[in-house]
Amino acid sequence: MTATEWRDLGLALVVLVVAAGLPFFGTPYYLTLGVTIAMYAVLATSWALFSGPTHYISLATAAFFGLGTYVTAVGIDHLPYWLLLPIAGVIGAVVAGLVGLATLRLSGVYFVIFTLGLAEFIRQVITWAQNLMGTRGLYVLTDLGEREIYWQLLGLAALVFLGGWLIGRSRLGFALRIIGDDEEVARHSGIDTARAKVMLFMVPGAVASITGAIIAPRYVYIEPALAFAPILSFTVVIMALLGGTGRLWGPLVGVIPFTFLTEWVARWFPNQSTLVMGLAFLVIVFLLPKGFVGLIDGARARARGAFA
Amino acid sequence: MDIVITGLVLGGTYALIAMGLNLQYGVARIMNLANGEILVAGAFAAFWFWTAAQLSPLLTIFLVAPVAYVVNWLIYVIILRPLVRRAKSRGQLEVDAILTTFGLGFVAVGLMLAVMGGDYFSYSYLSVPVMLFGEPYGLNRIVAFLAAVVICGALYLWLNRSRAGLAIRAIATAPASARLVGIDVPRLSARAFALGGAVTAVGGALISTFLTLDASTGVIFTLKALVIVIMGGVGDVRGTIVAALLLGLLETFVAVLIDPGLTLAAAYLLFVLILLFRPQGLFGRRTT
Amino acid sequence: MTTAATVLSLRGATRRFGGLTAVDEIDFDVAEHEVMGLIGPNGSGKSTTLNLISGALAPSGGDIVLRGQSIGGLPAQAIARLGVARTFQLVRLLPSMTVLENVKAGAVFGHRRRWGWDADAHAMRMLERVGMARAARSRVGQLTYIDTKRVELARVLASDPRVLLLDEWLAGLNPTELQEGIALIRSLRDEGRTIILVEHVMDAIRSLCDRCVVMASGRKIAEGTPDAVLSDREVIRAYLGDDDA
Amino acid sequence: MKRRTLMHLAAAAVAIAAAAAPALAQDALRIGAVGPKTGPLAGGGAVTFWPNVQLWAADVNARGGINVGGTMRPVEIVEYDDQTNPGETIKAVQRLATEDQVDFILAPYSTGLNLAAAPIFDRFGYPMVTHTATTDKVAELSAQFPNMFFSLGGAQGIATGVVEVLTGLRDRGDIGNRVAMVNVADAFGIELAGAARPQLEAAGFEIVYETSYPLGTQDLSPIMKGAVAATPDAFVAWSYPPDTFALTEQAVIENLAVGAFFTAVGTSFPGYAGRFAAQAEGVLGVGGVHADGAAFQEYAARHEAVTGAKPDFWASAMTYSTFQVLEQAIEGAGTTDRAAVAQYIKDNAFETVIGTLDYDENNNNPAFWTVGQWQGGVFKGVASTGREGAVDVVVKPAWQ
Repeated sequence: MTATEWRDLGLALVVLVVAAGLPFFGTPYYLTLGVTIAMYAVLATSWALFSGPTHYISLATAAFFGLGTYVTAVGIDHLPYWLLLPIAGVIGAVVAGLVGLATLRLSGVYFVIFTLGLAEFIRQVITWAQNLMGTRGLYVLTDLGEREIYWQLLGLAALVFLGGWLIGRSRLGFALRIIGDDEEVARHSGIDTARAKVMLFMVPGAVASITGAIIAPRYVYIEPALAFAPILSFTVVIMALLGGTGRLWGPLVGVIPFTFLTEWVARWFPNQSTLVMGLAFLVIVFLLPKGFVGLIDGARARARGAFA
Repeated sequence: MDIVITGLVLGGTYALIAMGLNLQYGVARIMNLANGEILVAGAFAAFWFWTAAQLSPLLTIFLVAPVAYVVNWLIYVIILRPLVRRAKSRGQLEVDAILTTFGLGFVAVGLMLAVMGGDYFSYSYLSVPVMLFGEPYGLNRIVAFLAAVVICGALYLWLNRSRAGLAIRAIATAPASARLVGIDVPRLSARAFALGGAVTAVGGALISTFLTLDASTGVIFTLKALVIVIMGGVGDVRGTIVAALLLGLLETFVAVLIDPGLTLAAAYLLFVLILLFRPQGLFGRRTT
Repeated sequence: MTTAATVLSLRGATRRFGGLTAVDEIDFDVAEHEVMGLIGPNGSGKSTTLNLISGALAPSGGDIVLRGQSIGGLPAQAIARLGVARTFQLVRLLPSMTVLENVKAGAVFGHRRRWGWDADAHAMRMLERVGMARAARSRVGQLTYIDTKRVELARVLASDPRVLLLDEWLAGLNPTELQEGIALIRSLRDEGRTIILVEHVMDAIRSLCDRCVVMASGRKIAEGTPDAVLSDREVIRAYLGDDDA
Repeated sequence: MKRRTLMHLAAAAVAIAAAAAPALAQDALRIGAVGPKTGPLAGGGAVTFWPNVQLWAADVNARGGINVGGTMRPVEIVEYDDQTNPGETIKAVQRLATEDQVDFILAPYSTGLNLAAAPIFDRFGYPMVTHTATTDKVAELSAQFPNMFFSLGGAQGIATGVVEVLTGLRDRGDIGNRVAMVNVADAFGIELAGAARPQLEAAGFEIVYETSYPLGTQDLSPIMKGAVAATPDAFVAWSYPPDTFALTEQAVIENLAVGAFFTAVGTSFPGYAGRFAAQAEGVLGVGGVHADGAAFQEYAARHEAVTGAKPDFWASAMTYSTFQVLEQAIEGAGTTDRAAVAQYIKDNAFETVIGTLDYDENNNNPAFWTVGQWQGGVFKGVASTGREGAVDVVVKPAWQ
């Protein structure tokens, strides 16, 4: 490892420790925002791990998230909670793997809408199965408060970042950058592009599923309409793109300001929140075409130019 | 017979929902996530004219169409064209279009909430039975189906017989080459986008006679329209019509013969299967 | 040269696109250390033949054998790993990466799978080999046309291929560059590499190739030394048409 | 004449509200309200929840405010849109509790959103008088969240009400034994269909057609055709507003000949009668009110005057009533201490627009309307678990 890498790792550890301390020095309100940020950071970062290099826009986040909430909701009465998270992860990864295998031939917008249709399909099947079994509403009554949920999400975020960092240094990560640049070259260089993409697609699948499993106790009551709400997929995409998907930390710098922006709008424009949110959106797209990462890189480049 | 008619009528509804988006995405290359909101706005106009002035939705559409055309044209020229100019690649434009139209959808929902509140707009129009082959069907659905036939037929003829239609198809097939043969791509793209918006709004006005909507329901229709357009193949009117009818027939078939609880699951399964075997959609061309 | 072992052989290799037969039952062998030219007029099926060998396209019929192993219809990545590497007619570099990273792509995933320090060093050697070591840290967007070709060649060489496919590698170069390019390929030939060359530049073919296969309308119409095939009547007719024959 | 009175009332309300406004800044009681203004439940929220928030604030302030231990304190509503998203509900309630530091928070809208918010209400000790949460887990939930109150009834109670009404009609000889039952495949529909099935069978009914359909189904005619083909005597649908409208329209078109036609949520909306006019006569729906009672009529008049819309005949009045419970509990306890107010709610009964509300040991309101029926343009309660004012159910006349 190089000196820069040690420095980055140290910096990441400091950030993690400070973030972990939030429940002790922040108000419950900031903790709630912290949960929101941690949740979207996990989802958007893992999303970008796949979509950043491959440029595939996946709208399947809600599908995996919903699956995860159902793992907890169904399993909480039968299995210890800590066991549910890995189960959710495995289910998410397996489903993502199957989806990945099926979607290899799709490109561009076809893949986008496919993932959207898939999310709806999974939701419909689960609803139907629930109806057949005559299950009553699923309640997740636990002692897990915002604090515990926050720490779990933070732990998951740390894992995602570590995983992302390791992938970035691995053959797989290198292969994906090549695929993202030119799939034809990738194949002729000896890269099994299909396998690489499927393997990587399993990461956001597993992570989103675990996130759902962690969040389920927060929602208390699990029903398909709330667990599989497609808006989640869109929010994750938008946060990640606003941040920038070229860097591991890109989505994070999208998630944090976006969360505060939503909060600000929700608070001061309760009756026009959608309207203002939409306008804010347009402004961001027009003024920040490369996301916050582009803004930061631009500023850095300018600073360097000024000193050089 | 019963299943076929019900299915076709439902398919006609779906064609109304999806046709406009096909024009917008196929020609103007904008994956318009605000499509559903345009539809809801059309529905709201029909509802408003009906409750305020007892004006038949069949007449309202002649008001809705030009207004929607102008509004969508303005949206394209003011908001979307800069993005088209800015985009370095197809992928970049796709991402920008998703973000922008998603924001536009929010703005539209916000505006509609401000204007009409969040209440359902529900009214009764032509909800009387008509007998076809001894079975009753809602007249409003039949009327909407006939309108869908007229609109889709007119679009198809226009695209395949007229000079402007030829140019538009050229853009849909090969935008770069279209420019080389002297087609004014930016201008026609704007027109196609506007026309797509007008078709969608008219569709909304028609389906409001039998569906109950509110300001926030747009996203449901956006999802359905996206699925149909992709299933049929981007940029091909026939594809959208076939996909819409297929979906209508399938849903009705499943509802009657298997289990109504599985209709939407079956619809998405069909979508997924079609894409697995024809990744470019039913009538789509392989992109290179 | 003819006594050397056969590395690659095509037997009845055929590719149809709908009703059109782009490659029609082609047979030829390439021996170890041999440089073979694949020539013919535009649309004669040379590039398609190359695509069949590299796995970009699957053959509709016939077989392609690499050192006794059938590779016809295998996916491109499998063929690449078995030691067939190619350049593209229109240069394809990886735009988001540096020159060195571009070359590393060949070293990491090719026939010999290197990683880490080994891959970097190997990629650097290949850049030196094509005379591009000075530009290792540059972005590919800053390169001149011939330099992009050199980098692509370095990437292909980095995978230590058993068979090298060059698809009109000399096309589009100005006269000075052309001389440099021919010299570069000749140096590869002198290293004893096995190369299939699809080329239009006749000077290059005469000076580089041990043997040529001439294609027209998807068929092989001649095979032999460059001088022999280029004076063949049928070859001239294929290039120039009947009237001038 | 009547219209003029209403306008006077409205004008008076506005005048008083305006007069009270300057006082708000100093000593207002800050009340939080979170509900969907957008998202899938925005339509329901716009009919049932938000108008009552507005009306209640206007009513209280017209009276000069809430009497807290001798001082009249007007209310000031802090409202947030939760976009029908539990994550947003949680954030909004948290914001109200810690940032706005409101004195009390009105319960959110719908079962799922209430339960998502329950842990935060619980942590800050806010009494949570729910109006639109239906659950059969009252005991478990009130054990976990001791300040949570349930008003609207559970699936079992509602299902029992429907079966009783059908049994009554059958015993009178108005209908036969054959029932067709459909449900929307969502938690609400699944739960109610599950509760109704065994009860119908126990009561000796034969379920001749049963199916579910997904939320958002755009053509329900196959379902209605299936029901017609089964020639039922009664039709029961556990439906949401858009499908309630669509099912009724299809029943008219297919001319479903039944003596009892029941659709669930949305039947009690004024828009239902507005849309179906005379066709609505005799239609049964979930809920109901004591429509002829003075309390409801007065409430309905004020609702229309203040919000410009009619209340629905079920959850609207219930929603308003839970606000009244909170109001009366604050006055009764004479303090804004949340624990004291919550305890007061547990210990006392309240007079509201739907009559007396008295929560039992599980914080549950045992007496709620279960079934109503459109009779002469008014949706009247016909069955309840102990409410007064039920009218006799009539057999459904043929569609016109």
